[in-house]
Amino acid sequence: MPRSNAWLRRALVFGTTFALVLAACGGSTTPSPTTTVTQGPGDTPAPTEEVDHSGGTIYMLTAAEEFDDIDPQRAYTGEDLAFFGATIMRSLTSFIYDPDAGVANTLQGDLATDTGTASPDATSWSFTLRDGLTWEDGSELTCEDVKYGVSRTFANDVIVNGPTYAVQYLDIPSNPITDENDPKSGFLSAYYGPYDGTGQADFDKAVSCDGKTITFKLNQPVADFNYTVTLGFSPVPDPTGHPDLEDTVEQYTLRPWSNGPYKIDEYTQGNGGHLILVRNDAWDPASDPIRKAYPDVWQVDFGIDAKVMDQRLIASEGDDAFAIQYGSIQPENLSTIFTDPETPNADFAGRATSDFDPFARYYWIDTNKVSNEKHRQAMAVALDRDAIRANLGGDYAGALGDGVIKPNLGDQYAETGMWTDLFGQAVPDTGDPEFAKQLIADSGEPMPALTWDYPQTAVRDQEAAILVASFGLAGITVTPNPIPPGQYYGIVFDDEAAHEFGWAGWGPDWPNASTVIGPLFTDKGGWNLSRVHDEDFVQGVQDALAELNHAAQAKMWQDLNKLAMERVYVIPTTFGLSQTFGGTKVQPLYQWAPYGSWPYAEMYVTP
Amino acid sequence: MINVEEREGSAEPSPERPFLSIENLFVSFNTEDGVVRAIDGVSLSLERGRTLAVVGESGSGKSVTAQAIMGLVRSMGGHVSGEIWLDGQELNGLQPEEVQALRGSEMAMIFQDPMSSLHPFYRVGDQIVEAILAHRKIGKAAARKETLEMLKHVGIPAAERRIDAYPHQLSGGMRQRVMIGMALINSPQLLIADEPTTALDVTVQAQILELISTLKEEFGTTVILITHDLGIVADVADDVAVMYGGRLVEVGQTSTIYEAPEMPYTLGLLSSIPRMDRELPKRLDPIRGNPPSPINLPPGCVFQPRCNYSDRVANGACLSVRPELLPTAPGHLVRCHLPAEERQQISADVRRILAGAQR
Amino acid sequence: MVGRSLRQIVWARLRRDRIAMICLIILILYYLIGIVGPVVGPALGLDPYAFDRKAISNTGGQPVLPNGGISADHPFGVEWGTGRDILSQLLWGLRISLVVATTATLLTVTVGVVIGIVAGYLGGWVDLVIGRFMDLVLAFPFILIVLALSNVLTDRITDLGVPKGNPSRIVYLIVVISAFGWPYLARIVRGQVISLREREFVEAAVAMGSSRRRILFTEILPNLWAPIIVYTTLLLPAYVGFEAALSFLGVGVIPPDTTFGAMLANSVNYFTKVPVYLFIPGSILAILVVAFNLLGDALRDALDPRVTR
Amino acid sequence: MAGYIVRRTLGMVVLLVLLTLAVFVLFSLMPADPARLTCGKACSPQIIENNRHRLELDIPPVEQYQRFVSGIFFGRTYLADTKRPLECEAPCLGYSFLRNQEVLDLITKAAPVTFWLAIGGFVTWMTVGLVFGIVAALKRGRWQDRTVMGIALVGYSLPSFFIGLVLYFFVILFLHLLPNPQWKAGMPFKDLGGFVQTMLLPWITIATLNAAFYMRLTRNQVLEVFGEDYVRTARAKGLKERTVVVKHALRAGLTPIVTAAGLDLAYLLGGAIITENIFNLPGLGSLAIGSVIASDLPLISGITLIAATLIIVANLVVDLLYAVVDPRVRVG
Repeated sequence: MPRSNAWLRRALVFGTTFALVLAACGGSTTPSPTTTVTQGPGDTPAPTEEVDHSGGTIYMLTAAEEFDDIDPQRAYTGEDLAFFGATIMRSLTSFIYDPDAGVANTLQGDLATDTGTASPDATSWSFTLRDGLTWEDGSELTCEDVKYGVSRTFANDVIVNGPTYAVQYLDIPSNPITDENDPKSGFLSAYYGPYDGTGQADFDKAVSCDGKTITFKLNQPVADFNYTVTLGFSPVPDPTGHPDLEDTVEQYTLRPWSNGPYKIDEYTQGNGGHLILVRNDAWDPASDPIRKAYPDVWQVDFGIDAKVMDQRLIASEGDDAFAIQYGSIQPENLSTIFTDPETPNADFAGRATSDFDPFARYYWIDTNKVSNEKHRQAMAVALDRDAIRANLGGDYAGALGDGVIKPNLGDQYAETGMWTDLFGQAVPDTGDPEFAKQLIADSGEPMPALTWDYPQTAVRDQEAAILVASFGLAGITVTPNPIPPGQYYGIVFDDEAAHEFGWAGWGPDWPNASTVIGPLFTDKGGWNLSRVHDEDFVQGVQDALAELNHAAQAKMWQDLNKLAMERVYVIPTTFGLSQTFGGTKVQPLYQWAPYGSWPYAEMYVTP
Repeated sequence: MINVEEREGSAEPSPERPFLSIENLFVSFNTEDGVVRAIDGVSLSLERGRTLAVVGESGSGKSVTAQAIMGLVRSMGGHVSGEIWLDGQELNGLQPEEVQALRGSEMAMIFQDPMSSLHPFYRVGDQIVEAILAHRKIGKAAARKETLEMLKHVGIPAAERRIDAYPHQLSGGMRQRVMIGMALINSPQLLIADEPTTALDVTVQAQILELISTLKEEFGTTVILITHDLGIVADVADDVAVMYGGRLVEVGQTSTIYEAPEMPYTLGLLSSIPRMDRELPKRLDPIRGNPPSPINLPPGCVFQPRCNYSDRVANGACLSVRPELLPTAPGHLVRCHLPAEERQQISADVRRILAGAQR
Repeated sequence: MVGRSLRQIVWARLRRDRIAMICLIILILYYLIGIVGPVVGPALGLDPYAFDRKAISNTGGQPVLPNGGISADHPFGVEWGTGRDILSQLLWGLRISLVVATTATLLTVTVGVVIGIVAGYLGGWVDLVIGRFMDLVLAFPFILIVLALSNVLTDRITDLGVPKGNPSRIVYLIVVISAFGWPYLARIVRGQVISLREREFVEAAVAMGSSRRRILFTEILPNLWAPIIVYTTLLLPAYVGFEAALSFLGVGVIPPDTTFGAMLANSVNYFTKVPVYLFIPGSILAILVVAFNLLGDALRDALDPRVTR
Repeated sequence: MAGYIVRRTLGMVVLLVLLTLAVFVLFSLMPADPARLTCGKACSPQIIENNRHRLELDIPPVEQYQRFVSGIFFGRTYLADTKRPLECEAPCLGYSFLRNQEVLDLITKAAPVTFWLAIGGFVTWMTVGLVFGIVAALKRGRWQDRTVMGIALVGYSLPSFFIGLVLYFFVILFLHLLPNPQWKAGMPFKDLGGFVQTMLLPWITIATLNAAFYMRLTRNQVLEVFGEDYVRTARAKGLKERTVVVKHALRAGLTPIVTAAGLDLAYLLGGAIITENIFNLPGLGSLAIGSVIASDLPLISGITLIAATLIIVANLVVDLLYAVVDPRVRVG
């Protein structure tokens, strides 16, 4: 999932610091099994003590002006997926709520009774819906609704931004129209989605409903498809089944219909705006073993300056006592709230978390604009990663990264040796200007002048300064190009607008490197900021995806990760910790591993 | 400042005192550049019903003298000392309110620029009415009627319409007529006209002066006419007082000043009167240079730096000794070091040259 | 002749005004520092770009020493997170702020005066057109426009051959600030010209049949420069603050360079932690602006003969 | 007078037409391609084409402008040729495809906040400015004058964003004297107390600079008119000093300030942008910033149009007022 644009969005307005949350650190989390643990409804961990936590309002303070997307098929931002998944958008399967990353990364049935059944060759998956599933108007949530929801992903002319695994995996022919001048050629497959309707038959073949059981036919074996359905496969009321629950297409992202314990009461975007969720009376707890639904109301307050947010939560007065941070602590406040990167101060014990999140942070390098591999290596070598880490909070920012696969992906992670021997000699954390100069010399051509795109925040302005200085030592000239955070991805994905390299963050959509290597380095993946068009590499990814033996697959991901680093498709910066905190009267406050988010489904307010 | 005894002493009007008499008047302003002695010991008196012309270049202190009489100097932040007797009443010692009561009723003033002197926001009629109501308890209607009469009187055509006009809608001459009307509306004893014609076209100037003198006859007003232009004085004024550098330098009856001026400065003023019928001869140039800065006046005779004849005075007295204002003939006072005969000689020569130029 | 003597009087008055003199000296100092600082700075070991890892903590990135790391090497402390020298940043930042404010002021004044005179003196439809145009310019919520157009116009400026990055951005700032600033001065000048046009001496000159240009330059201009100078002294500090506001909104110079505005905006992050960050640039800016304003007042008093103390 | 009103009103209409044109031209050269921005990550040139069509960027600019203007008067329909046309009733300032709402709705929702912010600020700075300015002028050179001018200088010398931030951090976050500003729908009529608590600091922030400016302006104006000839005339008439000051001096002296005030309304949205962002008020300023950051062209131009129109109208009103007070203007 892309790092939330929303979190970055307000940065320009306030030009203030904004700490990034990064991927987890060397082996410090228990490896998460990607093998499916089938889990019954009962097995979810119950709250420790049996008091009733119901009631109250939990406030979420965010610097964002609005949510990127609330539409089930568009939402793709980690924190958003976690929040809406826990409140209004149930998915076929979802993750367990537990402070322990290993447990939390385990799958369980949600709308589905279990985590699904695969055909032996894993090219067909089926899920059976629970009883008593309803929409907020009380009408029944049917298999058709799930199917309709999935179908919307194919209408990529209007349903944008969301995950596209449905298009990638479902067994539907690719779009016959290839003539670039024909707008229709813009559709990702032969099925143009429910609004256009073209290719509906193909879709119906691929996704079929039999009573409460929905079956997906895939174009390739996908061992962990039941993880895939955790995002982008959530149901939307099928117009034929629910005439009064209209799919308003564009506007649907403002007011999606709920099938969870809450529903949208008010949504005002912008500074001073709110999203207010109130109880959805139609929701039947019996149909939902996962969501505790303690508070009566969730209120998200938009456009709150990050530094103000910190101060308010530190004070934790009035309603702020019931508030949680939708973002992360500013570096300058870390030492106030924590004694060291593991332990909060006494005053903040139990309400501040410093933990690993799923996100890798790196600089993508456009391999077309900087085509010379030696040049890219020189860039990697010249960078003073130590200074950058210090700027992000030093130890609080975690350790330095050596790839895009993080240790908390368990056996799929292996050291790439990027900083030890990958380029022929060890590279110090502070960078090695001389070595960089030598690499440039070896390249046989002069180093091009570079421009670094980044979503502007005060901290990243300082990062830019470090970048300029450390590259300067190696004789590489860099011009920083700050971009309003809200526009950042829109611009850097535009081949004309994007420059040589830039900032980015990425986390796996589920604990499998297939959701890292694929998206980042192949066009099909959709997050290919490095503009890698390498047939062999694509083939490698294909092979890895097709590999059903987990161990073998893991090894293949390791190698691809290493290859990518050797060619310096990206410069990994830090495998980081992320720190965030809440008011004195919200519990439980821990970082939920799957999305590096709060455990929304089991949070409550204390008197 | 006047001390108490003198004020008491001046309480009962002394019969022999003329209608207006100024006794060694001093006016000074504190500016960032130092103390400006605008008026330095002026004394003069004026009989009721006569017209005195105070002549001098700008900065000679003539306007300040007028404003001192009107009691306007204090509101401008100036310091006044000396005595001003108007109709047996000493003004300088009065409380601001008392002077205010006299202003516009006992004594009135006409200013140089009628445009800027009339308030741009109010109708001219209302501005005159305001002047009436400031001093007399009569109804608005009556006041307006009176105003209309006055406007007609000062020769404003279609007064019924003009009474509701705004200043900017009137011509310069009209405005000045309005000013005069406003000044005379409470039939004051003393009328001070400060350069009443300077801002007006030459054609209008004559009319305004004409108007002033006729009205003067009518109302029996005493007039002080302040001007820099000796030319307009002849037909209007009975007496002339020439000022220079905050002092009187020559005082006398109009005829005297014209026929037998003795102060070189007065001669200069006379010869610089523009006339249609003559070229100014090369041989005599009117006053050269600029008036002295009131902050640091030259020692000795204030006029000396510009005087053509100071070298004729023995042992350079002009440079060191301040000359006194001394009588040279009955009712004719002159402030000059030159011996009387010498002065009359020079005066005669100059007037011959002027007369010659006339032919 | 008149001009010189007036200038002498003004200068005499200014010299007698102690406050004005102090302000003048302060301002001269600011400009000297702005010009000389970055030149001699490196010789004194000042470098706004060099980051000093030793000066900042490894846990949290805060300066190791108290008060923002004030020390012998860093008299004003170091930047949180990078350890860059604040003093150096101020020196370099001051230069940029001054360049922007001063150039923008000059540009504004030139445009404003010329257009104001044209409108006021020619009058008629020219005045009408210019007047409406000024209304239009003034009607725009300029901060919004400045933000909205910053990227595209900066690129345009770069296309025009101005070096990429900060040079272009600085030019943009100057242009855009002046573009919205001139109408105010133009209005003032226009008013002055119109009132002057009515004055006797101009009428006289016209009567004497002197040419328009002559009247403009000999009669009107000399009487304009007093209000212009005063306005300028008020405009400059306003622009310093305005530039600060813009960089607070993110339309400023880009790293590694910085300005007062950027430093002020960031300093507020550390309000509770390192008040020094806020205090130093804040007071430096305040002094600058106050000095300008006081000098402006003094000048106005000195130029206005009517005013006496 | 009537002629004057007609003339100025016509002038205003012309101005408004020019305005729509200026706004359109200004933003048709905006950097980020809006079609690209709403495209998402899995983007292809074709999708951009589709979006360009949705946003009606695929028609010639002249026609775009026509639709833009006619939309304002007669409303317009987006995507008329698709299955899901979007109706936008008149006055239609456009449709924000990023927020999926009509621009006008967004603006009307935000307007009250800015309105109350502006009114409060305006009243604050005018009263403070005029009162203190007059006092300073009448007490020229005395301690009252010095104090007032001193205050004015301080207010003058710091950028408003700085004052605002410091106020917020110090008064609210540090001393906890006021609760966090939070605008609720229905303010101020609902929850007047909360309204005042929320707006107090914003008002101060937005008023400080102008208050300082108006203190000085007023002071100088008043001193100016005291030197005028007609004030001397008023004295010569023998009017009471009070009458002279109030009726003759002040009325003339303060009139130009009214005009200046009208002009400064122009700056208000600018000030509001900063203030609203600092205090997190959901007003036009915040909306504007948001629209800029997202380069939501329809929204930006909508806001600009509204803001500019308000200012132009305000200017007209002020000029007419001025004409009522100062007869000289009517002819000019």
